[in-house]
Amino acid sequence: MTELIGYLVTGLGIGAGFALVGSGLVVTYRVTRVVDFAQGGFAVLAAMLTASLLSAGLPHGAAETLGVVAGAGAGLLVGVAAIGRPGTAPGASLIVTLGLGLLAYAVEILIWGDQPRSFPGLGGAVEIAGARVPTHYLLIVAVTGPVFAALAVFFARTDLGKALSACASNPYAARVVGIDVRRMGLLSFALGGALGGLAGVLTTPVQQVTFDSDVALIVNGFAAAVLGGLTRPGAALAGGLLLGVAQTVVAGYGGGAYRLEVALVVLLTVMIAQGVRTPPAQEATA
Amino acid sequence: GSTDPGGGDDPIRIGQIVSLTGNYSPLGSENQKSVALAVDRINAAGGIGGRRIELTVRDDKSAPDQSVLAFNELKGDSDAIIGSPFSNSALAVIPLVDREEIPYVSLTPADEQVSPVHPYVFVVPATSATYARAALEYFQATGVTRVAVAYDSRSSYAAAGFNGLQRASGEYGVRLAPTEEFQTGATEFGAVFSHVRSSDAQALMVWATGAPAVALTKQYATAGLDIPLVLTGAQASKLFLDPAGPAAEGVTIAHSIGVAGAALPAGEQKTAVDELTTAFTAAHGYPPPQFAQDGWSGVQLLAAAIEKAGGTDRQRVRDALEGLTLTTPNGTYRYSATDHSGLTTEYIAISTVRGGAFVPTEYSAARLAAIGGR
Amino acid sequence: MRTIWIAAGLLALAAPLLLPERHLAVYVLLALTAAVAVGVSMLMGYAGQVSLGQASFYAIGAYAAGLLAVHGLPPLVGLLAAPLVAAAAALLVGAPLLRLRGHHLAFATLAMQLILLGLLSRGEWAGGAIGLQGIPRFSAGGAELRDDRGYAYLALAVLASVVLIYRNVVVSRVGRAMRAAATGEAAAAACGVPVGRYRLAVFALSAAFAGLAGGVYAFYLGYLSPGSFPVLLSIEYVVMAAVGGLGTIAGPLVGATVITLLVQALTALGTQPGMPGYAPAVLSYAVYGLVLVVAVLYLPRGIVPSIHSVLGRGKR
Amino acid sequence: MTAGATLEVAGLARAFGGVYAVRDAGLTVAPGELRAVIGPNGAGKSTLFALIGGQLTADAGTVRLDGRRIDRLPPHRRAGLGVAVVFQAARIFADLTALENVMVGAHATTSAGFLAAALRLPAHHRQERLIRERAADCLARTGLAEWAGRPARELPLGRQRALQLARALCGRPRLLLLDEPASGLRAAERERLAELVAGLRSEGLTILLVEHDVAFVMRLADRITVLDLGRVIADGRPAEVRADPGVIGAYLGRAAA
Amino acid sequence: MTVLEVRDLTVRYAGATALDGVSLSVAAGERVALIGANGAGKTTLVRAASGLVRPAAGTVTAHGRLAQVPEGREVWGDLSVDDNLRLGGWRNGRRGRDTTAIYRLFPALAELRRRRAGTLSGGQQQLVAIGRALMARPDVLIIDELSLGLAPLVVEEIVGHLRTLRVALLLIEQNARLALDLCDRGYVLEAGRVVLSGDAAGLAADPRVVAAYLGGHVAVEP
Ligand SMILES: Nc1ncnc2c1ncn2[C@@H]1O[C@H](COP(=O)(O)OP(=O)(O)OP(=O)(O)O)[C@@H](O)[C@H]1O
Ligand SMILES: Nc1ncnc2c1ncn2[C@@H]1O[C@H](COP(=O)(O)OP(=O)(O)OP(=O)(O)O)[C@@H](O)[C@H]1O
Ligand SMILES: CC(C)C[C@H](N)C(=O)O
Ligand SMILES: [Mg+2]
Ligand SMILES: [Mg+2]
Repeated sequence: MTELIGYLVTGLGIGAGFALVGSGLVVTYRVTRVVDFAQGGFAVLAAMLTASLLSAGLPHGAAETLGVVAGAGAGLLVGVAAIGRPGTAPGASLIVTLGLGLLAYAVEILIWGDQPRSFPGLGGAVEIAGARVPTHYLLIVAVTGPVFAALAVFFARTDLGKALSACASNPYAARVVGIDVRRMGLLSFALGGALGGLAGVLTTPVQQVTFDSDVALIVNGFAAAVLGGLTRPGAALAGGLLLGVAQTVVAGYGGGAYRLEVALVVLLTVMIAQGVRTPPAQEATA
Repeated sequence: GSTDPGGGDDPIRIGQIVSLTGNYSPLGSENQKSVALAVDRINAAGGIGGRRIELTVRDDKSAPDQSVLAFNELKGDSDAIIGSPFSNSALAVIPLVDREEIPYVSLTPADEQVSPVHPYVFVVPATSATYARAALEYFQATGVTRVAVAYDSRSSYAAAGFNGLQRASGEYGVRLAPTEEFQTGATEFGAVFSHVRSSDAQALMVWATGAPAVALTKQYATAGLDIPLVLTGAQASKLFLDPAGPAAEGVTIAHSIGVAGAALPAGEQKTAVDELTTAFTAAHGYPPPQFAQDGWSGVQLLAAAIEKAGGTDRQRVRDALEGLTLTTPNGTYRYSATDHSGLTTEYIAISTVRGGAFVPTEYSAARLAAIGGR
Repeated sequence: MRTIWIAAGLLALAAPLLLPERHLAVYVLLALTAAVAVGVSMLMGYAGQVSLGQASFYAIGAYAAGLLAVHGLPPLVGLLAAPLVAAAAALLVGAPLLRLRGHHLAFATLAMQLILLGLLSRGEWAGGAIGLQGIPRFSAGGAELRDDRGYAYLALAVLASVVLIYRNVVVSRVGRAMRAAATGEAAAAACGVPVGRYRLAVFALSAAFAGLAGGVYAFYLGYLSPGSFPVLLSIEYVVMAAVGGLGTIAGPLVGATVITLLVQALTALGTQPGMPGYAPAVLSYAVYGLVLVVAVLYLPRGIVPSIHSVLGRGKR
Repeated sequence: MTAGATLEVAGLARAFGGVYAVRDAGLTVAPGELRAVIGPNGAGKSTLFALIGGQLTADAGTVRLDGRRIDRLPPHRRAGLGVAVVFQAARIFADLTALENVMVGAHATTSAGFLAAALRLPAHHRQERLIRERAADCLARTGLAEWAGRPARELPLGRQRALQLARALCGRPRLLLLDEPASGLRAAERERLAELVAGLRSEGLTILLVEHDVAFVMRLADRITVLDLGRVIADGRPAEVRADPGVIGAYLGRAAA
Repeated sequence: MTVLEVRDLTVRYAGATALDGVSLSVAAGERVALIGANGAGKTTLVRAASGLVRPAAGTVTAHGRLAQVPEGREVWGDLSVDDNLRLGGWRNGRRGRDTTAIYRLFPALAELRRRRAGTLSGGQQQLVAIGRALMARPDVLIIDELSLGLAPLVVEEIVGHLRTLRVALLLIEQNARLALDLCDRGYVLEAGRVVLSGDAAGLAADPRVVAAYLGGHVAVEP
């Protein structure tokens, strides 16, 4: 029982990390229909920068914040390239983000080299119902919760959030009513960059970053986000947590070698079950 | 390939297949730096038998088929080839090495390269099985009989190491339990720790390369387990120490003796280590990691064999390698017709990390003191 | 148009004789890559399905051929089995996965590949993480293919048959139906197109293409491991198809060629003597990345359609 | 053309999130009859069509074609039995040419498969010729011959609607469902459409027509069924329906006056 | 005062000329009909007027706020009816996004306010599109296909509303008789050129218009 609680809590911790990476994807996709494959790169960039700033003597908090801001800035730059040219199709933009992700490798290697880095987070462990959980996971959960709540409120309750969603739902109509679709898109890229940066800054202390860590980040983030069709932050959170908990529980009961596979199968099953409820040929009739 | 046994002005052409991009680039870049460094030094000292070494480098992008491409490009005009740090890349070219009959010095430890013996393939790092045996010797000597093992089931290095432990543990009276598998991408190891906690294991040995080893170490520090954490040569460098930070303090690591050069008695072995350490530190500003020792040693082995063969005739170089005894920073190699890996457990030291440095354990300190070289 | 195809065909036929031996490996791998990219292009450009896991079928074909050959069956049997096993695997996983659409499907195929890699690296029967060694060279009727030239022609034959089938299918009744279903599933179904079955059939056909190429790969390399089929490989196929131009026959061929040769050139350049240590990485990432960005922004529909419109014939 | 089919719909119901879009709807259409279905926006007309065409499945009730139950069949099987649909929104295959769009319409009545295509078997060539001829006929019949080679996305709205009809006809249907075929058409096109529909009916095809252009409906329909809130509220000859006060109040308004 | 002025407008799509030197104007409070066969270029004109396609030549000048009901409705299927309406007032700032007036105008929409617009029937969506355009509180309202998919009763109602609104209107409508009845002036577009223009009554009586546009179509019988 104690063990199970331990697995659940740590599962929520790593799941929250996945969800956070996914949230950046969701925000950008929801507004532009572009899957931003540079998303993992924002996390890497923010983490690398934070590590450098910390070792240069900047206090915690300030360094992390600057990392996140850098993520937002990088997001904006990627956005300019990916959707700045009018008429770039989402598929083409996706490849642009892929290309920029590679370009980022070069920049990161030039600045930070190809060796792994990390920086300390919250140290120590706490006991929860007898289970030891590294404290840092609780920090990840504690940040992720409010971030997702804020995202949900932002998209569901504010006109700006709705206008952002309208851009992807029907860009033509958005332009008709005077929404600047390109500006909104850039905003979403910046926001996505910030969220990606936050993910990197929060998860690195329990792991490490290398310039190419973005691949693992994006795979997990994509897995989390896709559960809600890449458009629903809430579903991305659910997806991330499901993925995280499935992994720790599977590992806990002896399937460490297959933890990712089992988690993916669980996620796929949920998705297929969802998909079956809305059969393809039965779209809206109007 | 054409060879010129007589010497003359023809350069000696060595090809290097190395992972400069992709997953294994952190290893490959160290390989490459040290190979280049060794070559430069030999050339600066007048080459081998008056012939300069000309190095041609090809990136395998951490991918086996790219390694084959690189091999095909190099084989025509190379007298010998130094191989990739990625085991899969190395294994992919071995059939080609067999066919082309070109001396091939591998910088990755997978046992499959040397058992069975391939006539032209020689391995530089101690193999995974050798590491496993060295760890078992250490456990036996320190009275540890129950060892928990966790390994990255996706890494061929780790899988081979685990197999090596399993095969030999009986000989050393060590019981392996629990045995845990994880994946290269794993970021959280609570389950491993919780299984170990509820066992009677006296040590936890972990086989992994790169990211998972760092994450595991960091979490181990807060896991509240008070048995030693034992890692392998893949962690014997700043590639591990830097990202792991304070969490690495107190961790036990089995590594090549070169990493613990300071503890060696004066002698040929120490000289070999110091030579690399001085040169590498001067060139790159930090002490040579394990992967740099491998690259450097690889060049030295080849150079010695070419010298001994009196030229670059491929078969004669191969024969020379097979009979070679040479001390490099990694230890004294004794290649033979049946042993193309050359190193024994003698050249693996067991250290603990203290103050960010590898400090030999008592057990190792005694053994190191006995190493002279050759 | 026709003349370009004939010229390209002749060039492909002559190249193995003209190229120096050491460059033939590039030729072989390029032809195999192109064959996989053709399948991806068919899926994406004509059937509207994105696969981020196409390398799994490449791997399945390779392992099928490799395992059969290692266990003593004639290599020819292995090679013929490769596309069949890959297609069968596609049917098996496709039945549930193809209920998904768009990005869900893209993710599902990616997950499929990760799962496959996991199974392979844990499967003793497949050589595990260390891989499958000792695959014999390809032989048929007593003649063994030893040198790269032979493999170059084998790979070319595979590519040619894949392209031919691809073209024939695309411009046929079923091809039209699948293109229709890609833009309007409900309308296609209302026309009598069994959309689900067709999606599955196209998926299996593209898997067969990849599997066949994988079979040749197995014999050519003689060694297989899960690490040889990373997810990035799958993404690269998608990039090749897109850069070459979706919805065209020549697109995947051009895309595969351009990208493979670019990568090769960058590798060669980055490892020139005198380049700084970071040059290979920085060059190949930066230039490859930039070329992708620029190509996509300035040739948004891909190379082949852009050439077409420059030549003033907008039609395929 | 093959003879029209009998359509019998009974007790048909379909709800969305608890609200019925179609509820206990029933109607019988004789072979060769042109039946109009009218009713306010949101009355359930398109939903009814979707239930017949198979785009939606019914919660309750039956749909029979010549006595055979088709309500559980997937849409492509219904198409195979001769049900053709012209959707309310122009659902064309935007990337295909106009000719190709229409050729897809022949799918249900042809059979060359993947193997025939991949290997270019004689069956492939034979059918390809047949399909092409039929499609060209249908294009000509709907006045689209000059657009044959243009990608469908470039056709103006009116032409896209015509293209949907041509595509439906290419499948040689026995029951044709037309959902607002005249919307967006100008007088001249509307006239041409009316003549075409009248022609199809005189060939014996069974037709179900939804249309808000009352004049168009009155002129063409043999009988009219009126839906409101998912139920049939009236059914009869055009003149009867037009005079029905319930229908006037719910739908026709001044148009009936 | 002119609120919309189109001068010598030429628009081309990939080579084909859709509009060829079209000029027209709409004065404040005036209702203007734009009549033309399918494919004449009416929608193209609307797109150019709202800056959604770039003209090859000519100018469009709007004095004041311009809103449009696009052809094909173009609602946001994923958003609720209420959100669709609110965003219609995007340019007006927060306070300009109150939707109550629209629900008063179209009570049918009030019941649907929480529904996702994508699930509405065709006619219901058309109401949303009109309501959304009115939310902008425009000086000129362009409607591309007013009655498309609407039940006769609803058309009647909307036309009634439009008569009372004091907004300038550029109306494209399949039912030319209805359009000319509602509007003050009209233009006839053929193959991308204005071939006739004048006051509505005059056009309705012009034999060329009667023959080509008023002929068969008698949706609203007098
Ligand atoms: N997918 C759906 N989800 C929820 N409600 C739906 C869905 N499809 C249709 N409806 C509702 O069902 C009712 C009937 O819709 P339907 O499209 O059948 O109307 P209709 O009679 O064709 O109207 P119109 O004349 O405006 O086209 C409407 O209230 C509509 O909003
Ligand atoms: N995206 C496009 N690409 C190419 N041609 C186009 C495009 N859109 C419209 N056209 C062409 O421009 C011309 C004018 O089209 P437009 O849609 O403006 O006509 P319309 O008068 O609105 O017709 P309708 O009454 O059918 O709505 C048509 O010939 C059409 O084929
Ligand atoms: C760290 C190294 C010893 C790892 C090894 N080269 C491998 O291929 O996995
Ligand atoms: Mg309808
Ligand atoms: Mg129009």
